[in-house]
Amino acid sequence: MRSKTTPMAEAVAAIGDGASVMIGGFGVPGTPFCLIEELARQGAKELTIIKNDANEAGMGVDLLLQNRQVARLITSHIGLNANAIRLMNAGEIEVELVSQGILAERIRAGGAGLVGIVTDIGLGTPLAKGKTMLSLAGREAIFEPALTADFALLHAERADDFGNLSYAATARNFNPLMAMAASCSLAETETLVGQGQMIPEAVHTPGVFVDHVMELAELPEVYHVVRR
Amino acid sequence: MRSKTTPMAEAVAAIGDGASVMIGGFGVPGTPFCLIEELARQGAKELTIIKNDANEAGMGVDLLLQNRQVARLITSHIGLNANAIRLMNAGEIEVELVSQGILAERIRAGGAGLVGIVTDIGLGTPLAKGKTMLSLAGREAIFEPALTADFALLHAERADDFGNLSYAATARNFNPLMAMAASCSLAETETLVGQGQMIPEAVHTPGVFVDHVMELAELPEVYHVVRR
Amino acid sequence: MSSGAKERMLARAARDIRPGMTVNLGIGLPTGVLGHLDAGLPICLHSENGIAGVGRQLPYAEADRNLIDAGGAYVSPVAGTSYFDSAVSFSIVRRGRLDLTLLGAFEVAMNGDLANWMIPGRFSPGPGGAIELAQKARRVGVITMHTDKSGRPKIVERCTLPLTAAGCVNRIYTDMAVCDITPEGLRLAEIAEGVDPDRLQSATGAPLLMPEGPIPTF
Amino acid sequence: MSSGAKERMLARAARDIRPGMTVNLGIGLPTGVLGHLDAGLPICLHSENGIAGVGRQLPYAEADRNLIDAGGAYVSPVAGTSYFDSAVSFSIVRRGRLDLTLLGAFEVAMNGDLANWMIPGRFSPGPGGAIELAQKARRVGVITMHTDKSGRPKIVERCTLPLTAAGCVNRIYTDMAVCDITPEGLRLAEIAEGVDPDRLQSATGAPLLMPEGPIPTF
Repeated sequence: MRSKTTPMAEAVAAIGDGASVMIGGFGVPGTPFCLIEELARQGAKELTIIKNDANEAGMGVDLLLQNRQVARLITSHIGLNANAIRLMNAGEIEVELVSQGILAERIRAGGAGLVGIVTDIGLGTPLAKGKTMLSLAGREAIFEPALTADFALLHAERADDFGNLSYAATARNFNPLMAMAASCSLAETETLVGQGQMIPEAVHTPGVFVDHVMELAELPEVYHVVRR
Repeated sequence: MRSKTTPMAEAVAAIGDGASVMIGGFGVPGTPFCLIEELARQGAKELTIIKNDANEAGMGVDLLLQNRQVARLITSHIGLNANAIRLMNAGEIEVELVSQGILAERIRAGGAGLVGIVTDIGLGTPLAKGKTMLSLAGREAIFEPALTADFALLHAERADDFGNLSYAATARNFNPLMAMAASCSLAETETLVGQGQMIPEAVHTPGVFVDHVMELAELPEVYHVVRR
Repeated sequence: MSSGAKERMLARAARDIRPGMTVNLGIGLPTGVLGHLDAGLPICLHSENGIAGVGRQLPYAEADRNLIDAGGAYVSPVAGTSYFDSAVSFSIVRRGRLDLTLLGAFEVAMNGDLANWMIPGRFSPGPGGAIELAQKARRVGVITMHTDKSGRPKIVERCTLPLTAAGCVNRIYTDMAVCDITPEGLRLAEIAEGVDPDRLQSATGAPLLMPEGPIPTF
Repeated sequence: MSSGAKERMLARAARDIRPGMTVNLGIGLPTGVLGHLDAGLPICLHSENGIAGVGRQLPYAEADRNLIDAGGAYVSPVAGTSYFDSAVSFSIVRRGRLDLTLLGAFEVAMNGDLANWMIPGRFSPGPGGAIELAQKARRVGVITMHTDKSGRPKIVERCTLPLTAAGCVNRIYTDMAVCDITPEGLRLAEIAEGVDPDRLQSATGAPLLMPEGPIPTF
């Protein structure tokens, strides 16, 4: 099958001003720090970022926030990044807060080619405000639209050059969902192997969903266990 | 963690008349033939069966059909089982035909604790008839309700006694979705191992979703490749 | 239909499968395209029961009992194959990650409507994955004999059978011709060698737009 | 609140975690329950970032960089641990496969309403998984100091803050008491040793129904 290895700078160059970008990770594990740094270096502006959390100040998606590259952030929790909270409160970025599992489901629904999902999560809370309410068999429910994006940035532990990916431990989190939901998925990987070198049953993201794969020459310190 | 090994006869005895039962498998791979045979032996009646296909005449779910244990079948394709077609045409069983991927999504939505999904699949076809239509942002879409069941019958290649499951090749199909969607999931497994003997990243169905697990002493011929 | 004409039709459809594509071949005639693909062609064959990277069919003696395609044939993996559940499998379809699907047809209309899963009162085994493949693949090709066993056209002005999906078909491969569904109508792209354009039109239930210049043959 | 009273509260909550349960411990006070669980107790700890089978917390020197819990602490696996994506993780929550979740609270009302994620104008970092845990676990326990730092009751007649979920709480564990939400109202189940029932009532923002007979202590 086709090889999809692409130099990181070339793959990221396709991300233009105004693009929507999903970024994997829950805390440090699964966050594609190198891809984010390259996106910060290249400087695309007015981005919509879809990410579980805003990392901590000084790392990951915070680089894009500090760079003023982000117009809109769709996320479930930004409590560990005071910079993100400040930008939200100052109105410098628009933030949409989504219940974590519903964020996962909306992204997955985008990846599954659905229009959306219907849920009772958030009924009677501020999160239901402004949403499309449905009455189904006499019961109230919330329509949550599917989320897709132009690009996804992913971090894999292992990949082959067709783009089959696997993730370590809790580094999986949103990565497989975002791989499906984006029109163009970019995966950095700690180890790149040839086709046939991954167990077909152990692939977490089928390469069909991945457009570009790139091996990291080394893992910068941000990926490691450090007392911050 | 808790051990969930249960003798098959005891686990199946909980399935009473009128129960809804999801059954894994797509063709032969992943079909829990032994669990089905035990359900046929014990004889619960008026069952609602949810299964991708009706197997072939003389095997799998056809045993339940021949036994007149099935009142209703929710499925995507029964073309390989003339007996099922005959019962449907004679009005002896009620059959709901669902597009295969939408069947998978409805079961998955049940397993994900959602009310349902919204899709454009089937617009303008006979499958849209009688369904709840939504108009969202001016576009027509179909509400498809989540499917749950009282029980799921699953076939795993490997399991530990907590109920973590993995499946071989195309035997995965509907099994992981049904494990999530049922209130009580029963898994037969070709190999049973102790906790700690499965790679945590390679588990396809977390044991949290599984209530009873049972090792098959031997695989009857129906599981094997035979020229029929 | 002679076996030669059928194989020529399948070979012609195979030529539209390009390197890098992800492709789903429907059950029946489309599966026959496999025999006309270069084994080294870097494509990814998807089967909706949960495989990306379907390899060649295997005889029973060599089969892996857990590895079939959606049509029930025993198949082999290739280097780079992955397996997944049915929800992920149809996510590939509905998210538009299939570059091409080739499907059979009972009827296909000049506007791209396809009917291939149900004949009311006679045949309704369920849709399987046909609706999702037809509705969501980026490109849908139909492979069919040009006429049915009674000689009636399978390409029609309007489908009479319940639709699989409306306006989904891009190209039709038959034993007599390759036709494209275009905004202007049904356009002849290529004609099988030895087939006369007038005979082709009379075997077709909808008006055929002719290409500019000479008609390419296949 | 003395450290002794806090540990007694956590130990009391730990005693309601029974063999075989699947449990999610919320970030903050509830995580402290871990220290009061017998290591051999056959339970399954779930963390919403994608683990069933969370083991003990690890110091940085021993940590696996890819293995944290939802609170960001480095943790270890146990025999039988599995990892999964965020959609599966919350499927466990919403499908009702959590037998129990223990959560913190800003306010908890006598009808079981819980407010624990937002203080308008002062604190709105996003809900994380709190809403889904509160709304869908089969049983929801709240662990909280009985009063806030200014001595105001945290158990109230009606929440003033935006809700996490309505009517979701079954039991409240505080440094002073264990209270149950019942159809009749807020019922005292147990009182901390040395706490006077009148003082407890005056520290509680809602009327307390007394148990029949003597009040059990913990």
